[in-house]
Amino acid sequence: MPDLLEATTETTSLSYAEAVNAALGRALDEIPETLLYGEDVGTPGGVFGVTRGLKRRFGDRVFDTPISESAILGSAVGAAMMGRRPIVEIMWIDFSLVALDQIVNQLANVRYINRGTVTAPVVIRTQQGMAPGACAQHSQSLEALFLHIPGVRVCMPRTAQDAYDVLVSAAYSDDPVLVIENRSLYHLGKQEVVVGGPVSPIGGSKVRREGDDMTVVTWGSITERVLDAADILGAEGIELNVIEALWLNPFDTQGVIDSVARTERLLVVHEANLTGGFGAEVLSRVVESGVRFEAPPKRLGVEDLRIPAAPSLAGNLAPSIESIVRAARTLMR
Amino acid sequence: MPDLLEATTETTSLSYAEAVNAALGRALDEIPETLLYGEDVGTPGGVFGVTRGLKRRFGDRVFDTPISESAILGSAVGAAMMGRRPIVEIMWIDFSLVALDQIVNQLANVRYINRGTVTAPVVIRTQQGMAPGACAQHSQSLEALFLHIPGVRVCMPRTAQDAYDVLVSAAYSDDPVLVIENRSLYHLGKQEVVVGGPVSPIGGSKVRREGDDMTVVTWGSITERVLDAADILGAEGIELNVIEALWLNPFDTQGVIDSVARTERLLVVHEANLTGGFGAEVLSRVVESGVRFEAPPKRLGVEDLRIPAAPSLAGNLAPSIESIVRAARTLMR
Amino acid sequence: MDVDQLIADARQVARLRAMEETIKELWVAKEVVGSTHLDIGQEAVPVGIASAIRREDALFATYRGHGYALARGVPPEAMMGELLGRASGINGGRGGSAYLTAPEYGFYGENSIVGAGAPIATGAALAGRYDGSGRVAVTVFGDGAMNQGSVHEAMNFASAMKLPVIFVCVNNGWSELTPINEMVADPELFHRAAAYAMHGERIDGNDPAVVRDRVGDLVERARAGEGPALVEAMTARLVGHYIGDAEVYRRPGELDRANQDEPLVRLGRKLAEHGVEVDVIYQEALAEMRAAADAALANPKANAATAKEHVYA
Amino acid sequence: MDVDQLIADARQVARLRAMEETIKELWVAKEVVGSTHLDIGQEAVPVGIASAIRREDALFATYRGHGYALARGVPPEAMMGELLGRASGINGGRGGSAYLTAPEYGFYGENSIVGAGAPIATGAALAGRYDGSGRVAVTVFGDGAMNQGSVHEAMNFASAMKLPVIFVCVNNGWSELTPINEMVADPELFHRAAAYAMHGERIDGNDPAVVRDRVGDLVERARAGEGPALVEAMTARLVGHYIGDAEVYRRPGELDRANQDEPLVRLGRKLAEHGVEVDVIYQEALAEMRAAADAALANPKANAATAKEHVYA
Ligand SMILES: Cc1ncc(C[n+]2csc(CCOP(=O)(O)OP(=O)(O)O)c2C)c(N)n1
Ligand SMILES: Cc1ncc(C[n+]2csc(CCOP(=O)(O)OP(=O)(O)O)c2C)c(N)n1
Ligand SMILES: [Mg+2]
Ligand SMILES: [Mg+2]
Repeated sequence: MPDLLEATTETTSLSYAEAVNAALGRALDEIPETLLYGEDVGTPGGVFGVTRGLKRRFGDRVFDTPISESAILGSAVGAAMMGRRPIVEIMWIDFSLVALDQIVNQLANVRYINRGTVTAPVVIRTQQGMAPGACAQHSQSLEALFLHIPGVRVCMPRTAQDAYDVLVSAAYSDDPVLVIENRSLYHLGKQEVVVGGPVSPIGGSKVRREGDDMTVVTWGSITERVLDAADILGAEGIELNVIEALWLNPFDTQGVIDSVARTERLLVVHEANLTGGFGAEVLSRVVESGVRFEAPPKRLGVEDLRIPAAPSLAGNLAPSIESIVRAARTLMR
Repeated sequence: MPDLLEATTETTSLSYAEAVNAALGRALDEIPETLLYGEDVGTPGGVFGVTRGLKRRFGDRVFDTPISESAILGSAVGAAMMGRRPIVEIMWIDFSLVALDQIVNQLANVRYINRGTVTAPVVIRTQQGMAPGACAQHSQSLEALFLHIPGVRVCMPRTAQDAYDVLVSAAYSDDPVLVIENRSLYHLGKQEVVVGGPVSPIGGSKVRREGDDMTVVTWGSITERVLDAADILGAEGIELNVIEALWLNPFDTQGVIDSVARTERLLVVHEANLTGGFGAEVLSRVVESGVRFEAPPKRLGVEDLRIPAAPSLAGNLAPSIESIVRAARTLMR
Repeated sequence: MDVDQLIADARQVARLRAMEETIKELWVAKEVVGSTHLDIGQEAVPVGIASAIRREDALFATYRGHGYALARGVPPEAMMGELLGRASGINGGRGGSAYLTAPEYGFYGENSIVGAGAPIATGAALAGRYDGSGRVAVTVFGDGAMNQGSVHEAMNFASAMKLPVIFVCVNNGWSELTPINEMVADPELFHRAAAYAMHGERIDGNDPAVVRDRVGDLVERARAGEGPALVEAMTARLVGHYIGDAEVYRRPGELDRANQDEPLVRLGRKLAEHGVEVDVIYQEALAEMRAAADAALANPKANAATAKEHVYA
Repeated sequence: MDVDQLIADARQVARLRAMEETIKELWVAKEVVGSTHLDIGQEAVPVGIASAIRREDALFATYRGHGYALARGVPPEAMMGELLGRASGINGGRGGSAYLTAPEYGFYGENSIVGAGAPIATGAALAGRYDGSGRVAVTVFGDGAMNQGSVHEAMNFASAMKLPVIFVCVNNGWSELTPINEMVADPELFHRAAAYAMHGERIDGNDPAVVRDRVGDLVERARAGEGPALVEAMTARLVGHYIGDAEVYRRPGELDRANQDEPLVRLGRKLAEHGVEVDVIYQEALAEMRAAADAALANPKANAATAKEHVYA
């Protein structure tokens, strides 16, 4: 990591998409080895407009590719082994499944087999999540698949600031990093974002609300619902300690355990399917630590379903503000 | 499911590979819609010899394919939608990653989108696990990936009898089923196997050892080590209740909870990586049930690693008899 | 050509067009939500194919597949219902715009994963080997899909096994926002058929009669056991990749010629020679589709309580 | 041809052969464990390629890749150590027989996933666009790999971007236990290059000089910016797919001609004309490899305590 501690910072008003764009621009600017490519990423500026203007600014280092996820990911592995630092886009996390080999069997092994002498610092940007009308092939939350794969870091930013920060950290990291964004967040409106400044190492979580009654661990866009639920519960005198796990690998296990040690209650909320979701891992780590519980910990997620397109069908499948409130109340009993 | 309750049974001496072969032969024999195909599966009888003789017996319904996992799996989905019942082989579970889309985004959705009017009863046979000298791309235990995918059943037989039984059940099931075998078990020697007889519905676990002191849940070949550890602990007066989860989806949650309600201790042991492994799911379900624990439950698995080829490096990465004994003793304190 | 056939084709093209235009209106009105990909300008392909294949044949399309379903015979109201998330939709709202399916009409579905339908169609053809149906499978995908590994695997598999699959590549020049010609070294995509010793040809994809004739020939050839084929149907997408696409990537005037060459305008010119006004046909179709939309809108939304059914047997 | 060159080629082919034979002995002795794929009979390909490329070029192979590493310059003892699971192995035992790598020698590794090396090599070539190295990437895979989606994607990607990648398909007639000719409609696999508007040719894969000349030409052509190429090198695997393969799938006498046409026998015939005995060269090579094996065996096994290092930075 270069000495950027003295880099100047600036606060500016950016949408989530613009914050991602700013981070990409910074990486391309500061790290000459950075490449940026993927389907529609170059000239058109991305199907969600996230990479707009970057090709004009950085020329050949930013380009479009065929619809060939294995070639995109595989070439990123090869280019990284030769010293480039590719940032590639997989337009939807669902599409990673046509080329998962290149992540799991290839990318994740490079450093290990080479005992660190050759590495593959690839950043894979993707996005996931439900959205009204989206079909079963465009709605999955698949972070758990990647979190079972040693060798690949995973993060899931929700705020514009976090989107900027994690991507800059990822670009500077020597580990492969999967950054899971969310298309519903890209154009929600402007937020104040501090750009520039020192590069944080990867990892870490954020306490979004202080509280002593219950620890709630969550990540991704559903954090909004957790915070809304926390407001409702706060009005009832139930104070949640809401931890947003910005980084899922590495995961801030100690931060969560410390919180539960205080609250003695744990709720984990995610948008992914419940069975085999990362919530199980969080719950297990805390329970294994031997910390005391006042009530059995609990997970909320989608109840192991394919996702239907119709909003009336899909609308209530992910944890809602109400279901979070209900679960929390039950835990308090 | 046809009326086979009166089918005659026979006890015979079979290796695990032969038991799989017998189940395949039975499916091809009894269910005219069955097809059997994959790389080297037909004429050569499979790279592990598992499908030997079936092409000769069943002709065109058994055949070899190009090295094209997407075409193998995708064609199985299409053929199944038209009324066939394909049993296809993916030679190593690691190779499923070049074509995971066809399982997760395609196969798993057929019944759901069609509201049951069209289904895709595909059986995918594969095998996994560590073996001396096997490289990082041929050593993974990836069941957790599939267990996070609603719509696909998953089982993992260890004994020759179970290999026969689960495969027959899978062939008769109207759900897609992933059968995860283990190449280390194929040719270990003969076991008594009851063939023929009624077809069990999918699902279920087996209590391999009765005991009151601790519940141990495990699956796959590592069950052998758990049972060896149980012998050692038994000699010390620690009696393990060993549950082998033959079927992981559907999982016998209630059976495990009932056992823990009695033993008040839980250890889950698997060969997969610890983080995000299905052990987390098992632990979470039991803990969420609110059952009482005398000691915090615990998981054992590989410590989140890529798998090196050298036996001296890989030999001690999966839970060993010793590490299981140690973990159990710690839980008893 | 026979004027009755011209009229029949125009009617079908008009129905597909009117359905898409109606869907667009519903989308603008926020009744249809989410990514919606219209086939406007490309209707000759589904119309031609649907009139070339038999009841027992299996048709597979992409997210841009509303017209394929309609051409196969799915009632407009069931289509509209599906896009509107109604219980009365062809899949009760589960498929939606981009993943609907209608096996009872020989339409084995849209697919929202680029290229994924090709291996599945290959399996449908494979099944025909055993079930005596004589089925031919037709799988339709875009130019961009030619670069996806699964399409390659499917073509080789089908050709090595001589399976009756017709691979129809609808070349509209664009893969989302990127021109196909920059993503391949040889833009004549049908040349790739030779890699699999498979018949390949490029056809005018804006004329339903051409599509019917050529696809029909190849379908019957495949049915006769002579193996698969690749057809590259040249056409243009006259609208955005999805509704709402700002189309910033278009060169100025890019669509001028295409707008004169599109199936409905072309059929209109031919019909005019016979004194038939295509606009009358179109207005009729539009009325049909708007009525279907109204009927669908009057139906109840898909019932949330049913969302968890049918994951397993 | 110059006798010195013949001798040099024979020496390299003999070294690769002797290494494989020694590995086989070690496997029978249970010193090497697990799936081990020998390149016996196919050595002219690695020898020819390695002598055609430059230091800065990047070579990628498959699990049948021991010879590629050796030809690139990896010391025999480091190879043996790797297969024997020694700390002194080129990857300290982490790669093993089927996944070893030696970037410091321009060998970017074996790969045990069929076809997966092709996109990675494409990325190595892509990197050359930016780093001024002039690097050409050469990726080697088998006939069976031609049917894998990732190889298709890599070829299209490389050709569309005119990247300097040479795709070398080693056609030994078999994909594990299945004959390639039954898995494709056109067994002349180099024809597939045309699908990508890429140069393709079939060459004699049993003659190091032919391989060197043809691959050399294409490598320099690629380096000059004229894009990728596909070379189909015809050869025969004289042994099982892996050690222990019973080879039940062979037709009787199948290898009779191949045994007369294999690189070492061929070179032996040519050298005999110059009065040089190839067996002397082979015995020398065998002595070198056995000494390397002995040296490796004397080294300590890879230390279990290190197994958890280097998963992350
Ligand atoms: C495997 C995969 N990669 C990427 C996408 C995103 N995507 C959806 S449509 C599309 C463009 C497809 O272009 P083409 O095949 O020409 O079809 P068209 O949209 O023009 O009909 C892309 C890249 C996807 N759905 N699936
Ligand atoms: C994706 C994938 N599918 C299947 C396999 C199993 N497999 C290993 S080698 C092989 C045959 C490859 O044949 P070919 O490409 O001709 O190479 P050869 O072994 O003849 O050198 C197969 C099917 C694999 N390793 N990876
Ligand atoms: Mg297109
Ligand atoms: Mg071969």
